[in-house]
Amino acid sequence: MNFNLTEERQMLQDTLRRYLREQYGTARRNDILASETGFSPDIWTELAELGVLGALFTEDQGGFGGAGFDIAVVFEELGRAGVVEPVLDSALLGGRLLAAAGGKTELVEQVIGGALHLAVAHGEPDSRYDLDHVSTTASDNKLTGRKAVVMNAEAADHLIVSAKDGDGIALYLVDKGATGLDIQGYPLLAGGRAAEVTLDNTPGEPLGLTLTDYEAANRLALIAQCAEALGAMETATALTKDYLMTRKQFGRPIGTFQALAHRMSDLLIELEQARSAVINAAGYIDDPRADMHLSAPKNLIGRIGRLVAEEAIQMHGGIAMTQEYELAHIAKRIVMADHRFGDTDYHLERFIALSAA
Amino acid sequence: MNFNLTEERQMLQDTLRRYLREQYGTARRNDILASETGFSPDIWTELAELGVLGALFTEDQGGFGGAGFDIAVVFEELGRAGVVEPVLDSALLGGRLLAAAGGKTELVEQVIGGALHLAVAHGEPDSRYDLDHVSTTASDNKLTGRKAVVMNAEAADHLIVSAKDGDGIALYLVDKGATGLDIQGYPLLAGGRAAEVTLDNTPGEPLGLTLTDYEAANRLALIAQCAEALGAMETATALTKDYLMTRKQFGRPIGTFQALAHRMSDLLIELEQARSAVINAAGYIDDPRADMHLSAPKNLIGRIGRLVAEEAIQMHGGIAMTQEYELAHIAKRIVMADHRFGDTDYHLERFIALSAA
Amino acid sequence: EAADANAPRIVPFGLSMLGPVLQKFGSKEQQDHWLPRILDGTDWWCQGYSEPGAGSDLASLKTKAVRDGDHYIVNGQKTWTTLGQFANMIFCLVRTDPDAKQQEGISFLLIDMDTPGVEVRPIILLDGCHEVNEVWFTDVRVPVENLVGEENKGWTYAKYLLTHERTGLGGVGFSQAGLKTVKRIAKAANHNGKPLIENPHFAARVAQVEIDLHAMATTNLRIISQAAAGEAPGLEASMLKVKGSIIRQEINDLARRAVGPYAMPFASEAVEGANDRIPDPLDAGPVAGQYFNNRKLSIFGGSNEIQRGIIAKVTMSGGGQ
Amino acid sequence: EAADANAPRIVPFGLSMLGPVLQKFGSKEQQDHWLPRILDGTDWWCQGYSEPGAGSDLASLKTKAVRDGDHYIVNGQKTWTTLGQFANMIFCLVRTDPDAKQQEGISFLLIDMDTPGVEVRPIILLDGCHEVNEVWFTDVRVPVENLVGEENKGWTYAKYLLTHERTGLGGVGFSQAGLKTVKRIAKAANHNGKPLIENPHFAARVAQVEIDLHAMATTNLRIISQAAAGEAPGLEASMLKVKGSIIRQEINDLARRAVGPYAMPFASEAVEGANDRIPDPLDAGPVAGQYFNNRKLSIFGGSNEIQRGIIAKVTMSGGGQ
Repeated sequence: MNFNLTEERQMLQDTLRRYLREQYGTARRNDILASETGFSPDIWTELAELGVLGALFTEDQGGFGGAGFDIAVVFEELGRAGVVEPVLDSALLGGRLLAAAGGKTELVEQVIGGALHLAVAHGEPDSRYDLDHVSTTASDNKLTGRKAVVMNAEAADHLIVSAKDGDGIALYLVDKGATGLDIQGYPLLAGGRAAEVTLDNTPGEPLGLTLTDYEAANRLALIAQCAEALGAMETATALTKDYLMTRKQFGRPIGTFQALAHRMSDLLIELEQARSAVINAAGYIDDPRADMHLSAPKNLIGRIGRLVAEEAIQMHGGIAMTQEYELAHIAKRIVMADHRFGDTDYHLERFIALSAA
Repeated sequence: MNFNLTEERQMLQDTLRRYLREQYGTARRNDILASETGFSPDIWTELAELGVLGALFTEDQGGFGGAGFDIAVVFEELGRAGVVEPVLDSALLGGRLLAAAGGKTELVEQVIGGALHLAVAHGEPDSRYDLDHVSTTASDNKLTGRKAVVMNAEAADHLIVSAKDGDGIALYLVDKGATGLDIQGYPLLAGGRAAEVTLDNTPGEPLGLTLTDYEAANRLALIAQCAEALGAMETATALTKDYLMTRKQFGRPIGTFQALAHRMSDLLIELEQARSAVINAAGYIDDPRADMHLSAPKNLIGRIGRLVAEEAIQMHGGIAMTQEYELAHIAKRIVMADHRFGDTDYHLERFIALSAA
Repeated sequence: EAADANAPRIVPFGLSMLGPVLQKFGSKEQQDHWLPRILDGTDWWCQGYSEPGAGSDLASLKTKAVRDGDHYIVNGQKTWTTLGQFANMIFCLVRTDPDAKQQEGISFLLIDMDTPGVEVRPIILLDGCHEVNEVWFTDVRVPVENLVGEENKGWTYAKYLLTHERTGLGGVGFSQAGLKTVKRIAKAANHNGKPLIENPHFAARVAQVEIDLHAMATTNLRIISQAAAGEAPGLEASMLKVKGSIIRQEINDLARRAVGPYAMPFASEAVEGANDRIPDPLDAGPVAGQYFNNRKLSIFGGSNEIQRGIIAKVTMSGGGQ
Repeated sequence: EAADANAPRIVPFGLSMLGPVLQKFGSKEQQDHWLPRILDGTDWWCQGYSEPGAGSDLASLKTKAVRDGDHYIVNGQKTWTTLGQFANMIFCLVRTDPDAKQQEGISFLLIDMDTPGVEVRPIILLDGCHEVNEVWFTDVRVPVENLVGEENKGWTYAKYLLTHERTGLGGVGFSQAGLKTVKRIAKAANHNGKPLIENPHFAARVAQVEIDLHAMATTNLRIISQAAAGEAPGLEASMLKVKGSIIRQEINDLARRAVGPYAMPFASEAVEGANDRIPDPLDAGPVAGQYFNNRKLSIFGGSNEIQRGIIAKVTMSGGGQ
């Protein structure tokens, strides 16, 4: 496993970090949070222009990256800045599924170029984190059912919808304007928007993809989600460190009080654990036991994420309780990351099952 | 539930505490630990004379206590002093089983008087903490099988042995000199002695007791074990508090370093939790859901016990690693308490099952 | 889960906080005037303790009151004033002797919020709720008869009030209600085709906090019976505050986990009626919002670090720093 | 579980601790003389750092060495000297300038334990093992050529050595071996009629520490590759020491739990051969003894509190006290 980034990835990281530092400050981000759409089309276009979206795809797919470490680098930076634009769902999850389908070269190009938005509608009201729990049905390529908490559904030009086709699960491409498609949108606690999507005899184009293909894309999403949480944890610990060094109480910087100093040290120790976990996630993606090696980091980052978010808020005190303070948003990103693609317990169980196998 | 001890119990507590403070110091106790028998017959006699053993029995049984709170008071003090004499196994568990059998008034009197020792042989090499897992067999009152980690077996005048009698489990009284009885003794890490007991067609006297009766006695043992651990935790925290206030590092008492001060506070908070847990254990003993209300304290004290033992050692540093220091023995009593009558996880599971019921 | 949503009716400021102080330190006139109004709800009280930059260090407060004839002129700013937007009265700690060192020279004042110069500005908490406020005082004239006890002795009354607040903050009732909700959700939620409550890992989390709560409820009763016996809850109150906040926060965490993906939608008011706005088939309410909102339990009213310092100080000489 | 029993052959003092110091700070003569003897096992080295009452505060050490012609006369006492009863050589920190302030005036001496005036007294640890010792020095004459580097610069060498010790103390290998043992025991142990390893609560404990270990093993590789690239492991070494000890201790705790009642028997020597003396059908060895013995991992070699202080100091100015 290589611990030093390749020159290309180092450049990508530097560029993206500099861009977000300059263009994605707290004030700008809070405006975006308050906006109707829940994300900024300008930022989206600029991310595409910077090649951030292209880095998520292999050269065959029209990109210039697409490996586990490319994904990790991108999402660590997005997480560091608390970016709410739907890069994970629209570009990575949606885009890589389209790319896997084949024959969609043009659409994938538009995704990479930032011109096309996608949403992936797989989870359902009672499926929680189970990937194989699909009640939506398809017959003659007409879809009927309800999909839950579909990220970016309102902005999507196309939805990728999973449905039971006979006994198997298949994926379909549904146009935003399709008949019988209803999208009830709402904002999310940690930023961005999602929707409850209902399909009533809605026409969909079969993509020739099955649950196995979805699981493959889901692995990439797990790397991305872990890396994003890592980036957010880096910001949370950095904010806390700065606060402990500047904030005074009883006439001393509170970071000079040993209890807080030692708790800060524990956060830094766990942060290194999380960093290693993301390296493992990215490094094992092509391993035959990839699922086990992805459940481990997701579980670990779920545990560490809660610790970091709660300790960062606690050590800040009141100010971290206010919505407009940077940490408030970052902490929400960290904790809510545990509610995507399987939470701490879900992946603990999966790890136990897979490591026993 | 009453939180203030009755006058009698207060007297019992004061007497016992004073006696142990004067007669059961570290040096004396370490001599006892190093002795062949593993406990002091003199101390045993004196405990009987003080009425400590009688307090474990009801008036009908020839004692003057026997309620949950009597047991809690006695064992909290025994735990505080790290007493290794087999009061729990010989007097409480053994004695109360004999008393339950009926028609053994004389033997029970001898137990209360300190003249008679008992051992209870129920657990087996592969039963771990399961109460209903008995492979030892009885036919025509002849017992055959192996019993594991039998406390006080070598010193016992009689053993109370459980065996499968047809499909039920029954308890038998076995004389120390009985034929086919083999006792392989060994010392225990936290003091006292136990033995592997094998029975080969060994004659036993049926006590007319079943598993239900054993479970009833086991409830009393759970109260006692929780209270003993509480007493030991009180000593561990007191030793640590004194150490933090006297020991200097970098020119200051280490208790003035905030990290240790806050960790000490957390121990004191958990100690209050443990105290309440013991009150619950003693108070719910006659409740229809007693088993659930006993699993809760055993689980809680298992968790708190580990925390207190490890933190007390850690905050002391090197000195707590040496065998002759008081805390070393106390910490072992605390941790090893989790290996009796079901450990933290065993009782967590039982609590889940019983609270769902 | 109204019981855990800090619904206005259960805000303890008037009844359980100011009440005891007036009974112990207030003048006969003050008791006769204010206590009935607290009980019948004529007055809604809020609390003016914390100040910007003072954090949990109440003694460093800057809001000053200068005597001017039969009035005090109050200038300064309070913050984290819970539900101040609904209150008509505020009890404040103000500095009446600027030269006295930290904890001396502080007085305890009752201020009518309709007095000219009092301004309430909302603070939106991280879960999007308007629950706390800044309260600004600009040349606010307060009649001297609104001084509780002696001038410059306010710190004594404040400490007394804080111990009572802390006992309240054990929040056993909130935790029991919260735990009930968690179980209801976990019975309804699917996990691998079974109810989540049957999942051993989730069940273990629930059981452990339930066991902790069993014990703390007993600790709570012990402290109450002590208080009934006349002992002022001091150390135990701090312990209860710390453990109580940890348990409530753990329960909020369990509720959040139980809901799964439906914890993500944003409910703009955690206080009430949010369920309608959330497309959650489990009807769990804004559990994630409450999880974040209740981080305050270990921060406000004297942070858990302050409480641990108090416990250490009382049990070990000088163990606080 | 020899890998976790601190068996003599794996004691790192000579190879991984003294070796690097001699390579970096030793004279040509010292390197030529001592390094080969370390490698072929001619010398068994032990460590003379800690002193009674000094705890983790190495800088306050009192053992003094006074120059007398071509010798130092050493007087004082060392403690927690691991396996000193088997060693023939000890490397010591001694105070050569009593007037210098704390961390200055310390020198790094190599002392032959057969020299008259060196006395080793056993310390029995809480698990009953004779593993550490006190080493007393009374007018011990040490040739000046046994001084490593410059006089009064010993602290620099000591710190360098400690970082290397800490990296070693991550103990990934021990943990991996220990985890294997835990799984073996838990497969054999009965729990409610099933193998303990299938119990979800126990399996969860095992899985979590295994996941922690997966991550730490990678952290370990990262630090090694940094060290290979020439960066001296500083902060990361302290982090690895803390996390590594926590993980190893957790694994010891799991082994203890797995064995159930058979954890209670006392094995008089945790170091080897105890299994014969324990009537344990699971053949687990003295797991409870090891659990207690390995509490030392977070205490000796610079306690975890000291490490946290270092981490805080390096990352925040003055965050150590």
